[in-house]
Amino acid sequence: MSQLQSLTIDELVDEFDFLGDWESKCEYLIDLGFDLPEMPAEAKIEENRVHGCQSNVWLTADVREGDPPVIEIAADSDAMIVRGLIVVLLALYSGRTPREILQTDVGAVFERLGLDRHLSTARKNGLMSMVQRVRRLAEDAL
Amino acid sequence: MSQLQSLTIDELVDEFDFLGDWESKCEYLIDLGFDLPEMPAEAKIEENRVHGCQSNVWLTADVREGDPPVIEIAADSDAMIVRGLIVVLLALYSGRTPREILQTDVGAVFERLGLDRHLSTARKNGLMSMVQRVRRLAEDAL
Amino acid sequence: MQSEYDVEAIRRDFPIFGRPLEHGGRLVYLDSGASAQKPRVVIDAERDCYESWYANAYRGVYQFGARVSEELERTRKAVQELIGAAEPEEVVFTSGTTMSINLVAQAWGRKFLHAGHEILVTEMEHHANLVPWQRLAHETGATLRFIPLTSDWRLDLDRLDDVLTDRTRIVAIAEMSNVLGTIHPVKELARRAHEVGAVISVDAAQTVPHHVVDVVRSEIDFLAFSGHKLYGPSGVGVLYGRRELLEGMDPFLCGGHMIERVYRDHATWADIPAKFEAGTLPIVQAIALRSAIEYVRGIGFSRIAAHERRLLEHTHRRLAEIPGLVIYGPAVEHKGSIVSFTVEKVAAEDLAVLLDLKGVFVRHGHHCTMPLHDLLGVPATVRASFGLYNTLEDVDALVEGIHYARRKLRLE
Amino acid sequence: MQSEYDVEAIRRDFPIFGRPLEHGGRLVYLDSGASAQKPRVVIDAERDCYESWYANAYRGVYQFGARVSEELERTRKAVQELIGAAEPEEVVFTSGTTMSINLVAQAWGRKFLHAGHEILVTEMEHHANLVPWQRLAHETGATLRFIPLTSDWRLDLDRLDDVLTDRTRIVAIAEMSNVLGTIHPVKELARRAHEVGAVISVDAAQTVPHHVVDVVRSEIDFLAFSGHKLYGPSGVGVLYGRRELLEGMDPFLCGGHMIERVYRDHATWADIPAKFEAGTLPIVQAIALRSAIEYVRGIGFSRIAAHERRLLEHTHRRLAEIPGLVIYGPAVEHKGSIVSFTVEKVAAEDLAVLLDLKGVFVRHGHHCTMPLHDLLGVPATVRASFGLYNTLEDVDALVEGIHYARRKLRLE
Ligand SMILES: Cc1ncc(COP(=O)(O)O)c(C=O)c1O
Ligand SMILES: Cc1ncc(COP(=O)(O)O)c(C=O)c1O
Repeated sequence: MSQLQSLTIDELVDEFDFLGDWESKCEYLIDLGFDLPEMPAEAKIEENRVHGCQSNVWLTADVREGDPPVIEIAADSDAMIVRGLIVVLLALYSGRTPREILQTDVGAVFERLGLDRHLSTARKNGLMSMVQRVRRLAEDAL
Repeated sequence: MSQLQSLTIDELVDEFDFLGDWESKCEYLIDLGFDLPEMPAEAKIEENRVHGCQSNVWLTADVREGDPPVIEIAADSDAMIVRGLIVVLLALYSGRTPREILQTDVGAVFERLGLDRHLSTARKNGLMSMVQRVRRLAEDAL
Repeated sequence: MQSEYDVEAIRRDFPIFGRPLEHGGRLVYLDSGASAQKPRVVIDAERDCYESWYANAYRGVYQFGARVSEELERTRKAVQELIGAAEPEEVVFTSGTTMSINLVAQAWGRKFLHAGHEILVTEMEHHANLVPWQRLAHETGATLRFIPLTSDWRLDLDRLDDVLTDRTRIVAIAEMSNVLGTIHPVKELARRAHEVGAVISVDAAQTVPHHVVDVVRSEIDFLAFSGHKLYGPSGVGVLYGRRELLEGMDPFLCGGHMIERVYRDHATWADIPAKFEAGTLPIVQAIALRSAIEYVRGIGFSRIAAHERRLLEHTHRRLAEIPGLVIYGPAVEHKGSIVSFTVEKVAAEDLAVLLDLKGVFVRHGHHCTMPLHDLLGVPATVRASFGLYNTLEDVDALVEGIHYARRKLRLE
Repeated sequence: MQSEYDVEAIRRDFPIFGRPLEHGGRLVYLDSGASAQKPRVVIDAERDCYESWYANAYRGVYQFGARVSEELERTRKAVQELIGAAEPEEVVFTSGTTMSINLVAQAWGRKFLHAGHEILVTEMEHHANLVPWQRLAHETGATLRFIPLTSDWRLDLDRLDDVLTDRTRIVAIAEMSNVLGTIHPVKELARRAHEVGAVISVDAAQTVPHHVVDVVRSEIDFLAFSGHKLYGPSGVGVLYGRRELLEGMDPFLCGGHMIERVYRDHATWADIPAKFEAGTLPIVQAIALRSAIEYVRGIGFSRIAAHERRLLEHTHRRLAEIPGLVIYGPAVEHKGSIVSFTVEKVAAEDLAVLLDLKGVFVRHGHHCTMPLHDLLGVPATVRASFGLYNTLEDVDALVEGIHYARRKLRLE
């Protein structure tokens, strides 16, 4: 997890650039997915379910007090490729302040990663459901 | 009318063969239509209306007693081309015995006349409504 | 800066105008009000999909499936822009105007209408915008009322208050009559409807091919049109509905895709627009509809309208030559490019058949407006309706054709 | 005397198999159960109509209008022959299976069902053949009941009498499950249904592309299918109904063409099939559907069925190699050419995505059968479904792809 946490979006962009085609990117997402720690079973409850995804996805977010407070995110899925996408989202959002989260243009990031063209509308909707949930939590924490 | 009554189907077939294309046939049908006597206004009542035609069509049939009895048909329409088709029907049906009427294959005649290819489905349905009515009257008169 | 309207160049975009008729001669197609011809880009868009990346929509993650879903969503956006909707989710794909209107009548009407409520229509509606409301009235106990007309076949807005009251729940009207060509002031009707708390449902089947439509600016609540009259494929149509209204409605068709969760004995519904898009859509047709929209917008509605206005004026002028010819509908400045008429002593059917012999394709009959024809006092009219590809020569051919018919019918 | 089944020659009839995939490689299309690819004759039929004689149907006397109407009627006859109907008038064109079933549920069901009546379905129905009946039950007070299943996913006919009683008004069932592939004995079900005075409505979406259907011989009352699964265009479907039933029903959509006479406040209905064909049909799609029917019948159902049986057997055999792979459904002899499965420790979505990378197009998810997946106890399955153009190599590519996915998911 600590290794993952240290992955920045810039590093991910570099890596994806290097990989080139969708097949390699997809395989890399799966590798990333393997590195994501599993959520404890007791967190995989209906309340934490993100709807609108094709697979099961759970997501929790906690506010770590501080000045300013930052948001810690955990998420999981039964699909490995979704876990890989969760790693990307964590790199974007986790440990950030609510304001930083609300200022992040996730669409632009996925474009830089070259993922937007390869994610189906349904997948994008699923991703956006996760993003919406994170943003709502950030708004509440403002 | 007497001139019309004497038109036989064979004569019509010859004439249509001679005319050749649809335009000439169509113009000839209209000419035939002009020769059809008008029905008296009092016969143009709802009861005599033939449904399923694109224009107004009225049709009456009377049984002329005799041995065997024959059926006399009168019909009219506000469309001249339909009047022309009525002339063809009269040549087929009027003054015939019920049995003759029921034995007539009107589809084959329209094929011989080369009209079947040029009559739209709607028009054919209209014609068939007239034919149905004549056949029903013939059945009743059997 | 607008370039010349080069109608001959436009005609070359439509393969059908490049084919000779069976017996020779030039195709004079004057039935675009019933259905429009298709430009090459539309035909090619369908073929390209079938030949290169066809799959069902919203179902597969694989490349073709994803592509089809994305193309559908691009069309949804294109429709949104075409009609000025606020969001793409307010655009529902249907099989045509008829289905769109039935959807509103059943999914909105059966939920919100009761005895004592009133539905306001006109006597010049196409059956598609009349019979569904008749049935809804019978089903709910609501009453159908009619906006009074002026003697020149426009709405008599001075008497609108007689029929538009706080009992009115919906005003359902075609923006342009498919027989008289009358164009109604839907923006004003929308305002007046909203003042009494009613919604307005606009049948734009005849409008969308000719004019800019803007549902937000005109405050239209529901709007229906068909792809096939907009130079697009047959088999696809659109229902626009304001988000709030669509969200409040029941579904119409039930089946796949329109659900959120299905249990053994009940189901919950998906968000709009999926809630109204049960089953496999007319996928390829919806995708090719975008090509039609882009084609029409590429030419530009103001240029199309100006061209069609010229055609209309020329038609009115030239038809005036013909003895016994009566045009039904208001003056040119109040109508779109449709001209319905009768010729004294000439049955509509004879005229249509004889015009066909000369390659002039018009429609005759009641044009799915029997109550209007009862008002007009004629069983049938002949209708010439224009599209962006028609020419002044087409009009002249119509006039020549009518003279020919009159000669054959021994009137000249 | 049957010639060899030359699948490579057949593939050449489908332009899409002649195109390389974006990243190279061969298209392995295993989603024909969702929608089938189109042979050239179908694509050309649509184009020919648009380019040479397009017009609206049932409206114009002019050459194109007459031609279009005639072509539509020829398709109606082709459908009649395809399904063994007694008369062409019993064939109604719709926008697809979903609409056909909704039509029966609403236009027949709302008229004839009441509280106390029962609707009999199965738990393996596609949402299109479940949700409309759920809604009808809610609307009428009728009860939805389910035919018991055996442990190998067939109907438990020994227990049919428990649920098929004199309260049953309609048995609504898909002849072939779109997930399990199970083929049900509809002829026997029809007989049993008729014995208790019920009608039977068959969802033949998955049957018609693969087997001979004969509504008269099987005594089927209603039958629905979609053109797009039968190698025809998207946007068109069929409802067959026995004349007597169709005549007794209310209309479904209201609008043009489905009327006999329209007055200001009510209307009378046209004869069947027009009564159910309101508005402009998916004209060109219906016409091209005939080309699809002729194409499939030209190859011959017995040869298609034999070929698909070989594919199915090969698939079952080869999938058995894969550790942790579970196929849902009965043994090969009781099913059609659909194989749904899960692989232990492999999410359906991952498998579908990874197969896509190898050009193998399958579907994953609940396939519009959520109650069935609740029974199966899995949220999603992966489905491979075959068409007449699939090859044994397609099956091998699927197996290779699954191995690849398992490797990437560190299971091999
Ligand atoms: C068994 C079954 N019924 C109904 C349908 C719905 O067909 P359509 O989406 O063409 O309306 C399908 C196809 O998805 C199916 O497989
Ligand atoms: C004003 C109007 N409304 C509705 C319709 C019905 O459209 P469609 O047949 O495409 O459903 C038409 C076309 O005939 C029309 O002109």
